[in-house]
Amino acid sequence: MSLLEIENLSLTIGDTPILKDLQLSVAPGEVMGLVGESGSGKSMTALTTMRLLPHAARATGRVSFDGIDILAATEDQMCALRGDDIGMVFQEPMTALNPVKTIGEQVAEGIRWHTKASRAEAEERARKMLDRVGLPSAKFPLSRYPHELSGGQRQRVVIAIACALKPKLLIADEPTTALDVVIQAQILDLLRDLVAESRMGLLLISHDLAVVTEMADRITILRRGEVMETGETARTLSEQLDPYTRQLAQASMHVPARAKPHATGEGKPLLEVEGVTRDYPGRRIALFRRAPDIRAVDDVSLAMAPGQSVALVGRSGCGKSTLARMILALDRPKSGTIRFRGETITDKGEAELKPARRDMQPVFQDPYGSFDPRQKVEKLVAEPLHVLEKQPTRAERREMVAHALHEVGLDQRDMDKYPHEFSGGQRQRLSIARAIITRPKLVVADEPVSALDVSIRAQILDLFAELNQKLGIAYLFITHDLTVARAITDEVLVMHDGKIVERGKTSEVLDHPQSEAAKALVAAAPDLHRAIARRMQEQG
Amino acid sequence: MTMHIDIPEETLSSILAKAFRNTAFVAGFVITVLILAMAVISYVWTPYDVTRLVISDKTQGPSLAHWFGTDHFGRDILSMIMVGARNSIAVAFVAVGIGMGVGVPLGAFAAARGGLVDEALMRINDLVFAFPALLSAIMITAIFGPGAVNAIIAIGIFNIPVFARVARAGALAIWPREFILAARAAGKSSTQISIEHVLPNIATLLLVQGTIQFALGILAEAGLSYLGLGAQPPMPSWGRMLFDAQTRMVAAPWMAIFPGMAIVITVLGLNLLGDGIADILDPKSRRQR
Amino acid sequence: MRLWKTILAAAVLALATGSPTFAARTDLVIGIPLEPPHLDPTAGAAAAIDEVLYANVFEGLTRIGQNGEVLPDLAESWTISDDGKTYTFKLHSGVKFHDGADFSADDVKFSLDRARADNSVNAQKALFAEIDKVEIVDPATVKVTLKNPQGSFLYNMGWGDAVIVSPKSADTNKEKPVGTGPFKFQSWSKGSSITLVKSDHYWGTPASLDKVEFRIVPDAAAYVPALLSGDIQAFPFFDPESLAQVKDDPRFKVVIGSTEGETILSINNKKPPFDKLQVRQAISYALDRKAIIDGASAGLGLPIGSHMSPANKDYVDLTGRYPHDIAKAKELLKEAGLENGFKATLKLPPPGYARLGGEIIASELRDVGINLEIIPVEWAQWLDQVFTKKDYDLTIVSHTEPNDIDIYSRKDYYFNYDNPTFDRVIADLNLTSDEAKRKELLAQAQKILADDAVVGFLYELPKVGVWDAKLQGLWENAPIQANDLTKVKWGE
Amino acid sequence: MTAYLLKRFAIALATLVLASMVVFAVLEILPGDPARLMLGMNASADQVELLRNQMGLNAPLAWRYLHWAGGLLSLDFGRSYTYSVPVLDLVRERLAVSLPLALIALALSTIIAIPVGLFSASRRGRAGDTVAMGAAQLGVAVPNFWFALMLIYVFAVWLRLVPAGGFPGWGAGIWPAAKSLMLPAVALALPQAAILARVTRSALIEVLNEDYIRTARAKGLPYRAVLWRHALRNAMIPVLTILGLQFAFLLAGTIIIENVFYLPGLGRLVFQAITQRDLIVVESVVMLLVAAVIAVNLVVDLSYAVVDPRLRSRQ
Repeated sequence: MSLLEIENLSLTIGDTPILKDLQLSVAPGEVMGLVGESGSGKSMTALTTMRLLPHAARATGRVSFDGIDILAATEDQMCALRGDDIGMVFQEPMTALNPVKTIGEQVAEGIRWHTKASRAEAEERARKMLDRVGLPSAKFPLSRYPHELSGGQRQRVVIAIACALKPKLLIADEPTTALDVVIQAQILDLLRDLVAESRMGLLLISHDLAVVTEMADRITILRRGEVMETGETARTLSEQLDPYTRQLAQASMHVPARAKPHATGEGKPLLEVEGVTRDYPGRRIALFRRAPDIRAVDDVSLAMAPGQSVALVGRSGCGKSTLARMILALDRPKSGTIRFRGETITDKGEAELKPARRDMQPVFQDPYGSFDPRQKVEKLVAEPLHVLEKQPTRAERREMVAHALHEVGLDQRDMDKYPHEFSGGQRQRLSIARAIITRPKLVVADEPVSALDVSIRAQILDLFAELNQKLGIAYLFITHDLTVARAITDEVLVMHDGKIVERGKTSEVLDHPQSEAAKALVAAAPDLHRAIARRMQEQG
Repeated sequence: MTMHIDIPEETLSSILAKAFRNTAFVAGFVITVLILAMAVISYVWTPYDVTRLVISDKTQGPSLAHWFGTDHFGRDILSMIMVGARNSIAVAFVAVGIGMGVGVPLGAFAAARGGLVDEALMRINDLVFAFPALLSAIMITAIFGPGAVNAIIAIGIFNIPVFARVARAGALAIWPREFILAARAAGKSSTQISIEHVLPNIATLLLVQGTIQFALGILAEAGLSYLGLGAQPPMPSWGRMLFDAQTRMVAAPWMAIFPGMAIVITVLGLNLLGDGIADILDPKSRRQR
Repeated sequence: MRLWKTILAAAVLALATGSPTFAARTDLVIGIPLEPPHLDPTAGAAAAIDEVLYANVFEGLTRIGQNGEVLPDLAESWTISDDGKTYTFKLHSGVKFHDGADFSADDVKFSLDRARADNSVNAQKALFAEIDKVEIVDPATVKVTLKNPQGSFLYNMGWGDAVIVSPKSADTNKEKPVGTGPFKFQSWSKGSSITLVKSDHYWGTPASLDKVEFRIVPDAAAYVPALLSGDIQAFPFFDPESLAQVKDDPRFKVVIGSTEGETILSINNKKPPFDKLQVRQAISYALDRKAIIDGASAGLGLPIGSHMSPANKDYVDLTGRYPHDIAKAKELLKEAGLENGFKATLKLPPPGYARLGGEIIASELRDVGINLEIIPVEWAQWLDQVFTKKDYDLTIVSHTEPNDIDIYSRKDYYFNYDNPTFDRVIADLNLTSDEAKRKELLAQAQKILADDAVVGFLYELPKVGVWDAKLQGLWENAPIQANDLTKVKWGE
Repeated sequence: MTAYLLKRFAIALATLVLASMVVFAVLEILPGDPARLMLGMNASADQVELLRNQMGLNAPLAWRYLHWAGGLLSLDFGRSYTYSVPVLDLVRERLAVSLPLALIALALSTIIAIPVGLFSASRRGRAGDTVAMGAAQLGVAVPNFWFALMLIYVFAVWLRLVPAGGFPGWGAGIWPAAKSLMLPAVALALPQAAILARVTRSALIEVLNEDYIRTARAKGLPYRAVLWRHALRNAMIPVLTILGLQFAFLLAGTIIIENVFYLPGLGRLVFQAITQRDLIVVESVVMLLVAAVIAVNLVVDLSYAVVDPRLRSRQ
């Protein structure tokens, strides 16, 4: 009899349907992967199991855990289960811990609550648990506060809380999505060890097919609240019986068709960056003493030719975004110069920067945050025209916007709509339309697709490739996702702790990295091909 | 104090639909419109002329002739409440205008500029907040003489730091957003960005704070005119009516009850309106109290 | 549930017993509107000083009784020389100051010389102007010689500003008043109350009250609740407008008396258009005294036609001179070339008669085309702007000093009124002490003021006294600003 | 931590000095001459001049400011023109009324508001919440002097439970003095409690939506334990801010209530001093109140650090 059995579970919140006849089961010691795009209802499945649903939620069907009917259980029964027999780990480590309580208190609290242990005893067990999750007492005493820890370290504390009482079932809802690639690998290893050590059942929820393939024995594909397919991980993903599974798998491995890179023959380099450094003041630790400055970008030099497509990869916090902002003249370096199309831009005032700005535009990560919700698309996409010498008339402006919308595959009539009337993918297209309206020579894209679902991501990458061909726009892609770099760029620069540690042809660097940092990055980055191959050997 | 602003994603029509289902908004809207109508009508018509003193029918109880009864000079209390409404609303409205007109640009500018300018503005804000509002209003009206205009200035001054603080907090939550970076990349200056992008996004917050300060303005004006420092006779004011009613509470309770109710209902209406707007337009924003 | 009931009952009982008990009482709490700036009657004009201390703590050679009559006080008896210039006072013996110092003729000489000295800060210095010299005949006899005979000298010696102080305590009287009266000063908590207690060795008939507290209650609104809740047992100067709340309550006695207060609409006689007689007369015609009395003083107080209180024996009724006649007023304005009226300001000091009267008068004058802008002012601003700088058009004030018709003859007085014939009448008045002659001169003075319509004469400020029904001995009238408690006691 | 402390202290001091200059300047242009007021109607011009010199009113401006400011530091506020008594004694007497009144009102307001805020936050949207918030909405709308009037006529005049006003002084015993402060404290506490309840509720609702609340529930804690152990402390900061503002208001903003109950408090002292143009009293008391407000803000700032460790280490 498996540990967790969910049969034809249907869930509605208010009057919107979330789940329809969901089937799912997790056996002791088994890792069940639950995969689906945003809005597929995967998190709601977990919350139903934990009975942590909002007031307006109505669930029907059967959810039984270890023989107990969850849907019919009383709140007190659920309180006894939660934290003791069922542990849960959440997506956002930065806000998952109570900022005003020490990590020791928050781990010990669950123990004392369930086992009525004394304070000293609970703290002793909390100490052991923190060591177990890789937070040694030397550096991480019980008295530390959450804000003194990094994202990865906080996720370890959350895991310690969830597993403190050796639960039978552990539910992990997107545990590593918000983390850096290298840290993600470490957290996944920790989860795998904990599950194996006490034969826990693990329900791993993620939108990243590669991560689930590496971890899960069996897999369930979810789309709009309905189960598309379920079965052995390797077999399901290699046979791809269900069309949605096939579409999902192929989108994850999609590489846009790119003709020969658009050679312009113009000898002059488009962008030259020489010896650029940027410091941030350290935190003040005493009245007049301040922690030493943090060097975000350390003596970086690089060059880009017109029409070239370059990727800037590295772990989060390695300084790639800071460098991008300085190139876009939105931030000033402490030292070093940046020349764009022969003009140095690091010493110019805002007015003198206008010509340079005309030829370089940004594309941002968060489709919801990169547009002012109070204005219509026409005004938003036309915003960069502000930089032109001769301001176009209203009619000319509308014509240029229409043209840009058409180039990114959107309809002219969308000009009079508000941003919130578009999906995430469409908004990213609007973002690109805004970037290309002034026919710039360089587009700096900071994590352009990392917030998108797999299937939409592929379309956007195609769009970038197409525009590079047609308009000869050079790209500087900032990303932590090697598959994106591999898919869309010719050159790659690997950054680590503010320095560029390796550069070269994308395929060469990513297939056999030389520098330590590049090696760690490539090893840690989840790759669906590799994961399926390895899973095939194990499951024969 | 950082402000969590999750910008709403609705079209105008959906907002209006939601508005008329929100009880607080509807109640507040109806009350405020009624009071405004009463004040406007009073310019054209009131049951009796508030300037005529008819000592003969002094302190009469509510009757068919005088719905709310008469005061110690025989004037009709309903008419005086109508004209008094004009005075209270005018004082509170202009005071909020001053507060917003001066406070919001200051706050937005401080948030945009940051650094020393921000620090300086905050210190001035602390200074003005340090002065007890009512006491300073009394000093101002004592120096420049009582009267509606001085009451407006006295109340207005203390609205400025409130709006400066709200505008600054709101703007600080908007500046790090990515669409601001995009605007900077389009070469727009910080003032252009403040006007085009920042202000529209904190408009709801300011509107809500505006209704609250409007309500507090009504109370402050009543307080000042209770002490005899607000609008001077023959212009009636609610606070003054309460003061006159005090010595005649036992013999003529209606003289205190009706003006008191007028103040309560107006302030209640404005606060409900503020709550309603906040719930509809900016559900998650934490309103400054 | 039962437990709750007992707790609640106990709480209510505890609160109730806390309220004042009604055994035969010897203590009294009196409410007064204004707090005295200090406690030395010889160094300040504020009426509040006399209201607390006159006759209670300090005594003069003579004392003014309830109906304005001059009574012997520290001076047992006196003889006046034939030419009316020399007064010989026989003093009581065995009188002591509250600090134990003996009272003798030296104290009388000291007090009179101190009041009339050049650097004296006495507010009524004019009272002592006629004194030539003060001689000590023997410890119990003092001879005072005047420059010219002065009919009102004995009356003047009865003013609060003329009380006898001891040289030892004169300088500290502002804080710790030391007098010879039946009560002595106990404590003063600023802004709240002043407490007097019975003096143990008083030369006259001792007071029947042991302890008296003067509670300062500036806001008329608080009078009624204080009375009703028994906090305060007496308000000698109650607010007429609040009378309706207490007059039918058996627990209280309402006593309407008269005062020397002439409530007037003062006019700045030099400032156009008020310099024209017709304009001033038009104003007097426009005033409806009855409506003002009903509206501002709850119908209490007698209308007056000139600057004399009806309670005064020399009063001449001139109220008929300007009956309420709007047509006549408009006609007069037309004569003065102002048929479509004019604008002016009306500055109002804090008291109720001014603030309420002001609104009524503004409405009445508006009927004849005179539009008044009401400007409320505090006493400090009134004294500065109106009284000293004469920067005003119209104002309302009640002159409560007794026998003060001579103020219209004073040089830079705030009326800006200058009438030689009137001045001559006043000068003669000061020189004669023959009663009949004085009465005839006073009538003449009153007629001139009425004919010149120097100010708008409104009504005599009534003394509205409200106190506990069981309380006896409080004054009915207020011929001077005082609360004489020497005869006050709790009857049954 | 010390950096945070010293920075706040330096700012407080700067604000205080700036405030003292503003107060002195404002009062210099106040019309009306105190000397004339003291001597009354009939005193002659030279007598008034004599008194002005005695009181030092004719000294040069800068000298008087420095003299006054210097005095403030050594608690010698100078002598009141009207009462001719050291201002310090006057203020101490009045503080014996205003301070306890403010504290009782604040305590009353807090005792009522926090539980109500907690109750309606935990029952968000349900009947209890709408009723509580409806009452709070009404509480905010009632002018406190009107409410005071009603209280007097019910409790003092009709039921005769408590005195209708006046202050017998602490000398007359704790109970009678406290009783006389009861009604004024309730009249002051009502609007403040209404505001505080609304703030507590919205702060709590904000916190209850945070992720760490979900973590705590996932730990197995029942709803009540989550509310008390995790939610309340995090909601403290906005509540503390409002408490700080309220105490500052209660100290100085009670003029009207002091008038209605004729309490000899600080507010009325200043109000009468303004009407009697007693500059020294007005200047000193306003400075005292400003200093009190700044001190209260400093205490509130420090309490933030106690409640929220993130502030302790932050620059």
